[in-house]
Amino acid sequence: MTATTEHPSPAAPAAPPEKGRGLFSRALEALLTQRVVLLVVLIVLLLVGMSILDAAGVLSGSFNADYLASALISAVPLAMLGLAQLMVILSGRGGIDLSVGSMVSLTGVVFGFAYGLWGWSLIAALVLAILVGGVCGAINGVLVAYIGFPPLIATLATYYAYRSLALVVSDQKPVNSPVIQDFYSAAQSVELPLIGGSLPLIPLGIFTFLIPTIVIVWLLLNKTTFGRRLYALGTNNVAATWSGINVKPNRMAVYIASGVISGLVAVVTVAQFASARPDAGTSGNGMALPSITIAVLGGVAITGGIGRVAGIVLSTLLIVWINASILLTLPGNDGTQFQLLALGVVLIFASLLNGLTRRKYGGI
Amino acid sequence: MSVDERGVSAPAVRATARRILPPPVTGQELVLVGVIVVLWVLLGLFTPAFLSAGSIRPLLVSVAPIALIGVGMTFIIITAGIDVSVGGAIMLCAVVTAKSLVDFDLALPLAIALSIGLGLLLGLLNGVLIAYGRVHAIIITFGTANIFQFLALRVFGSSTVNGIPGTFDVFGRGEAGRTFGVPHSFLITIVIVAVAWWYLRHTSGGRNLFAIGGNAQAARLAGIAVQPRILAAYALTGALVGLAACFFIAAGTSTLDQAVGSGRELAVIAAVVIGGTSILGGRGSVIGTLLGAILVQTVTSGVTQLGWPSQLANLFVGVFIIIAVGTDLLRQRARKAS
Amino acid sequence: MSPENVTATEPALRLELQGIVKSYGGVRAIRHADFAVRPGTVHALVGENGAGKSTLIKIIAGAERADAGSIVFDGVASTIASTADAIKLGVQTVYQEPQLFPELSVAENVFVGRELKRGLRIDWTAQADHMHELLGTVGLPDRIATVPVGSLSIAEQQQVSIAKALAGEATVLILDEPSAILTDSEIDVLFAVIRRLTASGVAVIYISHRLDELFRIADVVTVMRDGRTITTEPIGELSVRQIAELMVGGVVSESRPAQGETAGEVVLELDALSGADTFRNVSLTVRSGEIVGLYGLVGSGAGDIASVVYGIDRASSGRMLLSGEPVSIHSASKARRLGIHLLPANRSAQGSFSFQSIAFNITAGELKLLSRLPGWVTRRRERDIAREFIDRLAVKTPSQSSPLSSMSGGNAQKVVLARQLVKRPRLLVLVEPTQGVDVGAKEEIHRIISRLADEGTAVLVVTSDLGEVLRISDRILVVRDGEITAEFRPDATQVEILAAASGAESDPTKESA
Amino acid sequence: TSRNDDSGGGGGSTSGSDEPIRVAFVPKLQGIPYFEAMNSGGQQAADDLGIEWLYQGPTTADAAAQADIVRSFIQQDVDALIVAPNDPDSMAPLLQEAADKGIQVATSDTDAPDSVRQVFVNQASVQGIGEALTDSLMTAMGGSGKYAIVSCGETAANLNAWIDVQKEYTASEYPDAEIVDIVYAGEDQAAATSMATDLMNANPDLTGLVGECTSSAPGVAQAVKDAGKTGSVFTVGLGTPMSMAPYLEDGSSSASILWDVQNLGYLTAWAGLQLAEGNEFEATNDVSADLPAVEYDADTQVLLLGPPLEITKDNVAEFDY
Ligand SMILES: Nc1ncnc2c1ncn2[C@@H]1O[C@H](COP(=O)(O)OP(=O)(O)OP(=O)(O)O)[C@@H](O)[C@H]1O
Ligand SMILES: Nc1ncnc2c1ncn2[C@@H]1O[C@H](COP(=O)(O)OP(=O)(O)OP(=O)(O)O)[C@@H](O)[C@H]1O
Ligand SMILES: [Mg+2]
Ligand SMILES: [Mg+2]
Repeated sequence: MTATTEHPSPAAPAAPPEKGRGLFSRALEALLTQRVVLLVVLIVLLLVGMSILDAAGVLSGSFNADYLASALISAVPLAMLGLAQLMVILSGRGGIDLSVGSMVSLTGVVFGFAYGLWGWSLIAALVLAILVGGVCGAINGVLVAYIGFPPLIATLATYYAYRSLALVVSDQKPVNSPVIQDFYSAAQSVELPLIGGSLPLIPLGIFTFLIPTIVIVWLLLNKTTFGRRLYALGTNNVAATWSGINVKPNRMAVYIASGVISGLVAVVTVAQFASARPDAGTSGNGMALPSITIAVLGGVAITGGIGRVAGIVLSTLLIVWINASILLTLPGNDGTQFQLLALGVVLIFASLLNGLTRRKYGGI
Repeated sequence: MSVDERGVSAPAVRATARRILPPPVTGQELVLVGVIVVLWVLLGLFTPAFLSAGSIRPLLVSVAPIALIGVGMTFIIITAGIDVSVGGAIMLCAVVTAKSLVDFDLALPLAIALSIGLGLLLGLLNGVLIAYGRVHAIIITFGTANIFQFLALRVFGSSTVNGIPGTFDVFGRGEAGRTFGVPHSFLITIVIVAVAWWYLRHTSGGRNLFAIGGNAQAARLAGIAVQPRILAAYALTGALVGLAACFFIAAGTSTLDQAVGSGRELAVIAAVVIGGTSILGGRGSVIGTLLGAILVQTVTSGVTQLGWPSQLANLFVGVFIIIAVGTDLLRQRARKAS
Repeated sequence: MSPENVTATEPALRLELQGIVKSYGGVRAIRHADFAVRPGTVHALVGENGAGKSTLIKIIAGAERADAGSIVFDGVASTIASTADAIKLGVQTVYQEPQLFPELSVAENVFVGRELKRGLRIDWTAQADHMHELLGTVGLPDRIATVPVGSLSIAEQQQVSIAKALAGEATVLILDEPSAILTDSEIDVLFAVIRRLTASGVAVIYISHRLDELFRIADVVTVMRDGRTITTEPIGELSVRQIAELMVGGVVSESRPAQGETAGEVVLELDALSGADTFRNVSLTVRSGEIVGLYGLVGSGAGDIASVVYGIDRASSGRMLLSGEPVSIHSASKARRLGIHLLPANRSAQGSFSFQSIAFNITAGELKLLSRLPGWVTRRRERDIAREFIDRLAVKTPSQSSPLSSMSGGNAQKVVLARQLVKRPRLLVLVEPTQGVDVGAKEEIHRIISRLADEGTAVLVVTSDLGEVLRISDRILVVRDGEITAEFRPDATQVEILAAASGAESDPTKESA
Repeated sequence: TSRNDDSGGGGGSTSGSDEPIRVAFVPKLQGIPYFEAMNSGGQQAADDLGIEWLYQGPTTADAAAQADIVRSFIQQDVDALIVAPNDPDSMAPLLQEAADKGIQVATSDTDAPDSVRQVFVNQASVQGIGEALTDSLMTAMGGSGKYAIVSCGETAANLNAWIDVQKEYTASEYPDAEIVDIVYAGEDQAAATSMATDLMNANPDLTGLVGECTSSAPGVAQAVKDAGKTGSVFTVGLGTPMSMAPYLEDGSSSASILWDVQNLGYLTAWAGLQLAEGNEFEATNDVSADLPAVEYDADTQVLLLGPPLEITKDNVAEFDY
């Protein structure tokens, strides 16, 4: 447990270790006050419930490990952008990044050109994508950290600007070529070496992009001084300054990080779509709002200073699997419509539960 | 401590009275007026017909619903909240109202009442959850946005609403829809903006919204009924969304499809922040919001009328947000420095 | 009023609390409190940090609800469910931390929640009128009315909060450590106000750690310890020392901390340093092992000198030398790299990471020490460091992972001080180090300071607490209107120093602590 | 893992020989009349041919959302899977996956050219649509004049293809006519309307407007009507009959170019059945009473519904979608 950096409320640790309290009541308190625990429980409930329905034979397809695994392909961009939002929101001062979707579109197009048309090597194109994403993020960072724009406004502006640029530079046509077609292999499902035979096929992106990102972000937040500075300035910007933390570069860094992750997601998306779409991150509801939803569902406090990597990972798993489950349960248009309901209800239920019970257990 | 024991001469008092009054218009608003005037002049020069009635009228018609919802959103953002569910709420109000126009051929007042009533209901739902749920507004409204969308899709029933009668034409279609050549939807918006401006500036209810946004804890300790006021702000926005939904139907075709309302939340928020309302709460103005909405619409239709690629419009919207808010920031810096 | 005639004419109780209990999650803030106030009296409430004073008055003010217990107001059993209820009863409160609206003007702040109306409209003229009068009462200039509160000093904000409390009709006025950040002359103004109110029958509840001043204003005193009300006595029956001992439940040593007279080489030298428009050509030196007291009334500019030394603000002219080397410090991080640490004046705004753990708060200033690998942190080291300083500063807490938000003012102050000591500083600047800190903790903090000095740290204490500056300084520099006007040795009298600090107009007939 | 036995015919409930053949269709977007009409056509076919017709579409015209649905149909191990891809490129690999699992794959309405789809059910040739649009607008405009196009999704492959045809065909066949601007309104009627208005203001001598998709077709007509330019500015578009009816009546829209969408749905379901049963397509196929002779081009593997159909105020009443 990282009470040190990550406890949203004085609840668990603040309470003196009373002898009398039974295991149950402490488990209950954890469930009610800690989002990560709640998410784990919800995921378990979902899996159990669906397996029962499956056994009862009311599903239109078998609910098995393969399906869950194949559904993870949409978890990759979601979780990665969720992690980007985690860092940005943690940094406080109303930190938020509405421009991630547009950055995905823009960097995706640039990557498409480099890799698909200019015949760059994958590595070179990847580096370019990271750079472009980093620059887009840096622009957000400068606006927010150095000029003092409220993040929501700065990134709302760049959301409009970047998405428009993506369309302009690509002449609003998906960038495409045989090379990019084959690049789909980077998103395909693969059998793990050694133990693979006994496991379902898992989308490659999980290993090539998601898990590395998870590990790096987790290490950054929990094991590095940067993480500490981040939690510090997210909790109290002034106090951070008086503690000798250079808040501006650190705050800027998280927006750059968000841009870089968006760059990586762009590459993932190009692989998944087997083409570089100038609206990849903005079509439909876009990627920004879902990623923010993932973050808040994962227990990130919108006011900054509170949030955990595990929360992001778990909330992504929950959402992705709920959606997949609904498709097997409800045929026709109902399925996709009820996905909206499920997302809304889960989000509100989880936040309300923790929000209200935090009071009972002595809140912030 | 009674009010009557005056320690000072009357004129001095009146002078202070004027000084402690909040300013009628902010510098931000003046800047916006300037920018808009310049743009209109330029567009007037470089396009064949931007300043013609045939161009300005539709512009005002598209501004009206955004500015109208913007009034509510300004109230909300002043209390340091936000509502990203307005898109979904518009969708739900619009489809329910349009369907009942088609199915029951409702009379105008009934239809308006229905739409506003439904919107109010949705706003109340948001308000209750936010004021009493101890959860940040953006989270709740992300949730309700999805739920409203779901409900709207159920009402649509996998189809569009066809053959909507012209009941709402009075809001701005044809001669019947105008007074002095100005579309009624815009006139209504102007009136509501004016009332909201007066309320925010001159009533304790209005001033308390600023207090809540500035420091909710302190507001509670000062004896302000914080939660009911927050609830009211969301309810108001809901009601305005209901009215705006009528405007959307009025301005639309005889067919209503699922795209109605989608993405409008960002358009409204953009208008509000361009108008100089601080997203951090405690500072804001409805006049600025109206100007912000006009600016955005001017840019988008200006780009098309100039014959530039329409996908450039968003780029300019982004740039204008930066410029508008940037100048605001710089002027505050300057004020702090002096 | 003197205690005698209070006990003589027994007026009915204005407010009576019985068997009050309140806990926050696991923390038992109030175990059992009985408390009764008479109209027209000043009732002092004292106790160590964390004794439960603020919690008790928050319950009276409706800011918190008691878990158990009864409240009787003017003889009627009442439930105070919200601050609105309390205000209806005429309970006006000045909280320990000013509760104001930074974006709004002073005028608006004062009337928030109690606007004067004509019909629906706010009656701006009436407010302006009343405003003028209130500012006069609390001794603030009229022009301040339109200034946004955010741009005022803490002291001014405190005075605005007092004006705010006076704006409504009061039957009970609660003051939670109003004097902590006020200068003596400002306190005199406050006391004048209080006397006027009590004369008109208002009951005043007055919390303070400056025990000496209680004897100037209070009629009755209630002592709290560990969430219990220990005793209630007419002030006349007790001495400062007795009160202090009731508070800590033991014997308080009066001994001045040992002062190492081994002042070494010059660490800090300011040479004709000037701030933007806050202070002018200030020259001073601090030697290693020496404690220099920089005494100035709030607003004198003493605090601004500290901010410049620590790199928060920029100097407009003059030089700053560190061990003889000229340095230009433009950020706190630079200052800390050079070994200059600072304990800020405004704990909650400048010092606390409120909902982060105590361990986090202690180590936040010296992340480098958290691992041998640069840029890395290891939890074990963090735990060790935190434990060491929790012990050294005797911080009262169930666990080092408790959030700072759950601690009382004084304990929080110790945690923020610990942050400055994790790495031994060359120069330690302390701004109001014991503001709002109880006698026990105050002693400990002073002892810690002089131990540091004995170990060779150069210490610069910026304070407006006369007793404190006399008690711990080896040399005392007095700042007035942004200039150093005098230097004293610790054997100087309070009167001399005060005269130098506040110009002629301060009254030399002030009893000393 | 159950991976291996899965390809056999997966979910317990769904396997079993007595079950009817299951043909699944994934539209670009649910809830718009166009695809819902295809759905009812497919349903009709299902009843006639005794197959099970599965229809599920995303709530936004979004490639990723559509992919999730396709994946779930693959998991349901349907017999034939037919898609109207939002993004042809991204659909190709998914169709490959389906084929690998032994599912028969096809496209309808919009093709995924370089994919493993066995057949593309084509409503009308790109050439045919582009030319029909141009011709009917030109008849209204009298063969000359300036016109503009209000398209929808900037990246919609088939809209862009039709626009290209319109450009060339106009240039070659109608030298006196000129396309002055092409704007993109998304799937948003309101945006289409105000952009059309802006176009008329920007080009006072504009005499024609094309609404390239089902949301912009009524949009441009409404704009003309509001501007009171009915009769001086002519519009055509790809609009569904019921949404266009009022505008066709009052003349603000001259014609809507479409095809019998229900028949397209019917043909799609029928094609799915043929694939599932492993039947070859003939050069001309007798599908139903309405579709006596549907042509099949073996080289391109395309089933062609027939020539596009011009909907005017005279025949608009015949359609109930
Ligand atoms: N259910 C899960 N599935 C996949 N990864 C997970 C899951 N739960 C946690 N992780 C990952 O395991 C790592 C540990 O999670 P987390 O960040 O919560 O650590 P922690 O509990 O805070 O430990 P510490 O106290 O060291 O911070 C992270 O990389 C997290 O993303
Ligand atoms: N919001 C809170 N959550 C948890 N514990 C709290 C909270 N507020 C106060 N406490 C605890 O209640 C006890 C009493 O706090 P209180 O502020 O009343 O002390 P105090 O007498 O005012 O101290 P000080 O003189 O330092 O202000 C302390 O132990 C404190 O840690
Ligand atoms: Mg962790
Ligand atoms: Mg206190």
